Amino acid sequence: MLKIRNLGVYYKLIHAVDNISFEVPEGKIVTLIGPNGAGKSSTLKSIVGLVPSSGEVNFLSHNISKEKTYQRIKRGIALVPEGRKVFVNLTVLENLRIGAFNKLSAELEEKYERIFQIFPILKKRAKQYAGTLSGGEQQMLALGRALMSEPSLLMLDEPSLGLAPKVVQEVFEIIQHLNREGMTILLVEQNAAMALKIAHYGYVLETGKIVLENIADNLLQNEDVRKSYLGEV
Amino acid sequence: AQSTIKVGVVFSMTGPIAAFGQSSWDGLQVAKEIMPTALGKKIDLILVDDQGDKVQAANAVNKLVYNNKVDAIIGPLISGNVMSATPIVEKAKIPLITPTGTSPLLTQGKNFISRACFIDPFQGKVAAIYAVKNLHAKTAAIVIDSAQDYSVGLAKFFEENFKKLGGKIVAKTFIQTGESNFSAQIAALKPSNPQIIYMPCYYQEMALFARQAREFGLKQTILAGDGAAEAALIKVGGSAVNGLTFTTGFAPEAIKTALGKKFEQAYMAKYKKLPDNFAALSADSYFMLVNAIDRAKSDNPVKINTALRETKNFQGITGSITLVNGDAIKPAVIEKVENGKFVYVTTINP
Amino acid sequence: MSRNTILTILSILLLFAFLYYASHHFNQYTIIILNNIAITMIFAVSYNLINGIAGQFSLAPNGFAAVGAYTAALLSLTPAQKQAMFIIDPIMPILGSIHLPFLPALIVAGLVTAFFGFILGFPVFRTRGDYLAIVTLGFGIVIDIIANNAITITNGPLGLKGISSYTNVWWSYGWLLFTIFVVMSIINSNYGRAMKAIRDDEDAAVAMGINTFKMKMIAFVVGAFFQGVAGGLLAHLITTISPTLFTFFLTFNLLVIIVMGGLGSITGTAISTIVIVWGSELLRVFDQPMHIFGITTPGIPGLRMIIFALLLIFVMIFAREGIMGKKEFSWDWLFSAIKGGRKNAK
Amino acid sequence: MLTTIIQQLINGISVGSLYALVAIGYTMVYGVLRMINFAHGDILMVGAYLAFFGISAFMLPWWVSFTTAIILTGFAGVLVERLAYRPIRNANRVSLLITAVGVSFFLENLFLVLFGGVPEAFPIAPIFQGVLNFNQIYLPVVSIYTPILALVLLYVLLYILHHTKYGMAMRSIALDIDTTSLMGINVDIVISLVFFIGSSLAAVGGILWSTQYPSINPLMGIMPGLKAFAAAVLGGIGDVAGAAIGGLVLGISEVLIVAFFPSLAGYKDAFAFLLLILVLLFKPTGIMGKELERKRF
Amino acid sequence: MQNNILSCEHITMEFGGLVALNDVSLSVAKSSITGLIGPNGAGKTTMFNVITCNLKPTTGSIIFEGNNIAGFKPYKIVPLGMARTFQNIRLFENLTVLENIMIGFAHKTKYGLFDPILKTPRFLKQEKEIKDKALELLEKINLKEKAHLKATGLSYGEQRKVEIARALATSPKLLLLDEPAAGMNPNEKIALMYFIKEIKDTFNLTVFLIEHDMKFVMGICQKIYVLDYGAKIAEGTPEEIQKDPKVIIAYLGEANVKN
Ligand SMILES: Nc1ncnc2c1ncn2[C@@H]1O[C@H](COP(=O)(O)OP(=O)(O)OP(=O)(O)O)[C@@H](O)[C@H]1O
Ligand SMILES: Nc1ncnc2c1ncn2[C@@H]1O[C@H](COP(=O)(O)OP(=O)(O)OP(=O)(O)O)[C@@H](O)[C@H]1O
Ligand SMILES: CC(C)C[C@H](N)C(=O)O
Ligand SMILES: [Mg+2]
Ligand SMILES: [Mg+2]
Repeated sequence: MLKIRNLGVYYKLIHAVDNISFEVPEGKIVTLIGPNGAGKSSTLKSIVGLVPSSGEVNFLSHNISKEKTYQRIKRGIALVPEGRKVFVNLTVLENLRIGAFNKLSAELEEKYERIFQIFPILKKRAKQYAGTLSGGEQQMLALGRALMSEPSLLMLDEPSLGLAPKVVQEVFEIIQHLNREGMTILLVEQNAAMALKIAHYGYVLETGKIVLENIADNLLQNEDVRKSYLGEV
Repeated sequence: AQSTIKVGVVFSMTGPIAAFGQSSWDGLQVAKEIMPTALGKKIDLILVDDQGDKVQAANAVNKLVYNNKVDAIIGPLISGNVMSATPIVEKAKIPLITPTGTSPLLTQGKNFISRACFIDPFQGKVAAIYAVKNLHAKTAAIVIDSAQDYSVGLAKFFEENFKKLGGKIVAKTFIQTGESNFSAQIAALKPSNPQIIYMPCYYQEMALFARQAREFGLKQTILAGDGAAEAALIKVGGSAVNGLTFTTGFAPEAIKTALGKKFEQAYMAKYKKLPDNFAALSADSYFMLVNAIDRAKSDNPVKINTALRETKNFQGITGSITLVNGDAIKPAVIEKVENGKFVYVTTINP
Repeated sequence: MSRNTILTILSILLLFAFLYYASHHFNQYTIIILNNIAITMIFAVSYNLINGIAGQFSLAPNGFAAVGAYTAALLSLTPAQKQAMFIIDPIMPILGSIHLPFLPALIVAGLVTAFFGFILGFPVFRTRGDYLAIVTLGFGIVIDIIANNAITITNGPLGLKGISSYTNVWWSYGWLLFTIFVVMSIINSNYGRAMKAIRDDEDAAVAMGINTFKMKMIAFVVGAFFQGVAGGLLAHLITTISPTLFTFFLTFNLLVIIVMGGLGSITGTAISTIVIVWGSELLRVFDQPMHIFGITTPGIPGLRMIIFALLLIFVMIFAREGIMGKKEFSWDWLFSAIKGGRKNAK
Repeated sequence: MLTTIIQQLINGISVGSLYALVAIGYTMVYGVLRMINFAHGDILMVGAYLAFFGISAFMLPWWVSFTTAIILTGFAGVLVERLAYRPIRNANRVSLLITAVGVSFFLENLFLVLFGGVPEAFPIAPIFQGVLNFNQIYLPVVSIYTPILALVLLYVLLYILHHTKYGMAMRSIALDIDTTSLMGINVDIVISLVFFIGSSLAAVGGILWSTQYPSINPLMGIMPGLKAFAAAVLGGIGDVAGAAIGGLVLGISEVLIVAFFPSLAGYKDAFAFLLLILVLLFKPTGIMGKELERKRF
Repeated sequence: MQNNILSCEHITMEFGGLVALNDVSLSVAKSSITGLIGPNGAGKTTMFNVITCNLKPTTGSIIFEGNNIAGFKPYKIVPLGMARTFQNIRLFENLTVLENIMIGFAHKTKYGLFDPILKTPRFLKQEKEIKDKALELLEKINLKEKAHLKATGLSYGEQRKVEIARALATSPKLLLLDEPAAGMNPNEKIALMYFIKEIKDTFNLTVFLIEHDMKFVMGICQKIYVLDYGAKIAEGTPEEIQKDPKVIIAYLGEANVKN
């Protein structure tokens, strides 16, 4: 579904992502793990065109590398950005509404209901400003907002960051659930153990390069990965 | 020693009194076409815009004196700007002639300042006499532009003379160059119900004030000074300025000299309209300067200045001009707006 | 004495030698520009202390300049001059009789302005960011209006004329060196570090035990002092002051200078002051008749400003960090650059 | 006495709603881009000139001329954003401010060079002509239209902002441009829309302003721009309703000061800013304003 | 209780209508490492802000070394011996690593504004002292080579260390850390744990920290407080907390509890 060829991201002098290539097959969960500053977020951002990049991004057999962000989103990609980034000055409902900006308003009600089924707490908070939600609630809202556009590819950037253990658990369960319903997922995580547990396939990114890739279960068993990312000494 | 004679020109080409500058520049160019040389040398006019602002006027004069090294300066047009230019030319010993700066203070104690126009004590007196004798006014309100030396001074001279003639000032209110909403001042004037309103200001504020005054039911005659003598007054003021009467230095109807006739023709040919106060006085300044240079037989600024200040019975456009301490003793003209046109009323001699 | 101190002293001597030469051989107009550069630089360097170093987006310099200019001018004018000038209303008696020589007048101007800065600091530093900008902008406007209306003090819109032209290159460059020295000393001390910390993250600075209000106030008041002095110098350079001289345009020019030089860099400020002051002088050719390919175009008032505006927009688009960024010139840097250059040459 | 008070109040409301109209456009741009668009006053001038040319040079009927002027001014605003502001959208605030002032100088001087500094007389449209006189209380006809128009436009704007999806997009852009584009929103179009609306409002303001003070010149935008800015801040910059309130407060207080303390007349503009500073002291975000970006610990 | 360096008594904090902290009392024993956990939005950071006087509590008192400091100006807290880090790293971006640390010493400088201008011995001596001490501190955290780099040029983990070192420079007795391990991978977290333990001993500190990573909290803290909806729902040793059903329901979730 998503094919990346020779992707590179530069920030002035910093070479954040260095000619990487990888794929996300339809219906799978693929995870990208790696230490701080490896270039994970930069990779996701360049896929939706938020940062300038070199190389080729292919989505559903279209080369989308030259398109503007909103055009790529319209093709069915959604990104839940690092740090949630909900619109704190809009209400919960408005945040959801804006997630489906390009969809017909006729279908909105149904869509809200679907999100509320997944995250019942959002229904209770519907009229509240998103800025007044707790961190966990904001994370759910960010997810819900992304789902409103009914993406075929959902990309998540560290969804567990700063969340209480219980919420982390829930979020991962939801990701798995969405995947079972047919959604393709690209997951970036620091929490490598959790990510690899739910993923089908994984890539390890270090200082902008892919150093390792394999079936997720194999990575979980891999000696180096265990040492570097799973905290087992 | 140079091949041309450089004359700096400081006019307000932009800003709140841009119309003064435009008319003056038109007049000056015609004058130069009539007399392009002095002492057989070409005269070069170097125009610098003072934007109607005192500080810019000082900057402009500085530049002309020190950068362009001019031999003489024509302008600025309004008293406040002349005042701020004065120290510079006095120090550099360069003659300056203002076409229309009328404040008496301009030349007091100065050696390098001259003018082509009358001075405000006279203008104020003429206005007061006209108000009492012709308009039969016993009470007057004064509207003063506190940003202008000219306005403050002229208001004072009018007030003195008007009181001497038995009149009473029933209200005084202040505006400032650049303002456009006068409803508050008008409302403040209204209760005193003056017979006339004396407004020694410039055309822009005068026109807007007149409009608003009429809207709020003030129907009195507005009496003004030479700041009104500009076509833009009628353009902006429309019917509200009908009846506005003012003192000024020149009216085409009053032209008597040969030079005046020649100028009028050339001006008509070039611009298809009659010259106004600013065109005429600027041209006169130019002619006086050329005349002085010829008499001085030198382009040395100090010598030009001495000759200029000794001008006697020069037959200019606006009549015979004699300078005393740099001041011109000249008649005043009274004009009036009628049906969107300036109409000549009378000439009053000093 | 270290190498660097010697070099610094040498370059100052060089500057003075240049000024000596200039004051004897350059025409008055060029000298005025030289003075303008120094005065503008005093304004800009001290302005950079609050905007670039302490990171507070103040728009107050025009107000400060006005306070300084009026104070200095009123002190140095003779009582007779003042009596003659105040034609709308007579001058306030105390002000009318007071008369000081130039230097004391400048210092008092600086102190009075610093006091204004101090008082203003209380409301200003209750706000942050854009609101701070707005309050200080408001201050400038209020000062302008007071200058227009407090006629017994300022002579209103008529302004003050005939101020003695005391300012010469010695005064202005003397004050400039003093300003740079003081500002640099502050920057290179604990005060400067604290100010920069506030600029980068005010809350974190508080958490480090920094009294942010005090630090901002110091930057503001020191800046105000020098801006007052610069105002005084300016008044005695152009000899006529009126409220129109101290509009937002003055602040804006300084803002352009410090942004173009690099917010927070004194070196950059110095460079861009020269570029801007000299450059806008050069642009004046556009206001005059031009002779291009034998065709003479009439002088077009306004053309210069159009070009200035366009250049400005281009600079903002293409040189965002300014000439120097946040870096400063130093001898060490110069030497290593030369060495580096040599190495590359081989 | 009562007549005077009523008369002055009417004057105040009439000036105040003019300020309000201009302030609304001002605040809108700020609300979305967090940018003080110093060129807003000059856009107003452009609007007035366009309307003037429509009537005087092209002899169009007033309503054709006004509508064309309003639309064209809207596009002029879009063009300014496109050419000058967009390239530095991500730059620091100070650069944005400088660019805006640069645009302001550009417009002023461009018109100066093109049309000269001499003021033009603005033709007054027939519906705005005349003065009503109730018992010595004078009510110029424009002064009836201005507040009504201001109210209607305010309502329309609030509706757009809070009840349409484009309005929602405008509010979210204000917070975070990148994340807004992640919603599949063409941010550039939405920002253009903001500038279109804001500039058209300025044109409306410019036309009404010139009708009340029928002399137009290239520098005419400075004063209304400054006043509207003060009004916008007074009301809480970024808040549309606040801007309208700020405009009214400013207009009325200004007129009343001159009327009842004639000796303080010269200080009326200072009063606006003193009021503003005072309000900011006690409510650092203006009358209606909310705290903008608050950094959380 | 003499060996409590900090005790908060009946703290209530309201924002408008929202009660972020509701009558919370807790205390931190001298030389201990104490943890504060709880769901997102429970009020943990708010509690820290109250302790460091960034917020003035609606009611309640904060006793630091026997003095009630509630309502103090926040910058006055540092000289008393309290320092903090932030939930998101907040270094001074345009300063070098060294300068960042030097800022920590700022509140201790004793010279006036005229000293740097006149270059008095007092000024020169103190500046040298500050610089030396800052370098010494950098040496301790193995970052001396990077002293002259911009702070933003460091890796995330290094930035965390610099932030902590900056806080240490103020010579605190009590160090407050808000989610120090957030955004780190498991290895970095372990390294950080050792680092905190180490500085606690070398500088004779008391540490009070907020953290969501249970391995981290359980591995390092002697005592833990749990907040939920602004109220304290539990306190005790890591073992007690892990077993507390209220904590499991509100915070840990069944799946995270090892049996
Ligand atoms: N806007 C930016 N400007 C300059 N450098 C940047 C920018 N964003 C990221 N970088 C740098 O690019 C590199 C990769 O950053 P990125 O955010 O992609 O890493 P990451 O793998 O997501 O790390 P983390 O786990 O900390 O989120 C880092 O060195 C970072 O400092
Ligand atoms: N300044 C403030 N104004 C209004 N509400 C606030 C403010 N600060 C915090 N809150 C609210 O108080 C509650 C507690 O917030 P706090 O940041 O203390 O949570 P936390 O326990 O640190 O959560 P997390 O683990 O997500 O960081 C939240 O609902 C938050 O929205
Ligand atoms: C142009 C004129 C109205 C100038 C006026 N006489 C003055 O001295 O200011
Ligand atoms: Mg990341
Ligand atoms: Mg927190």
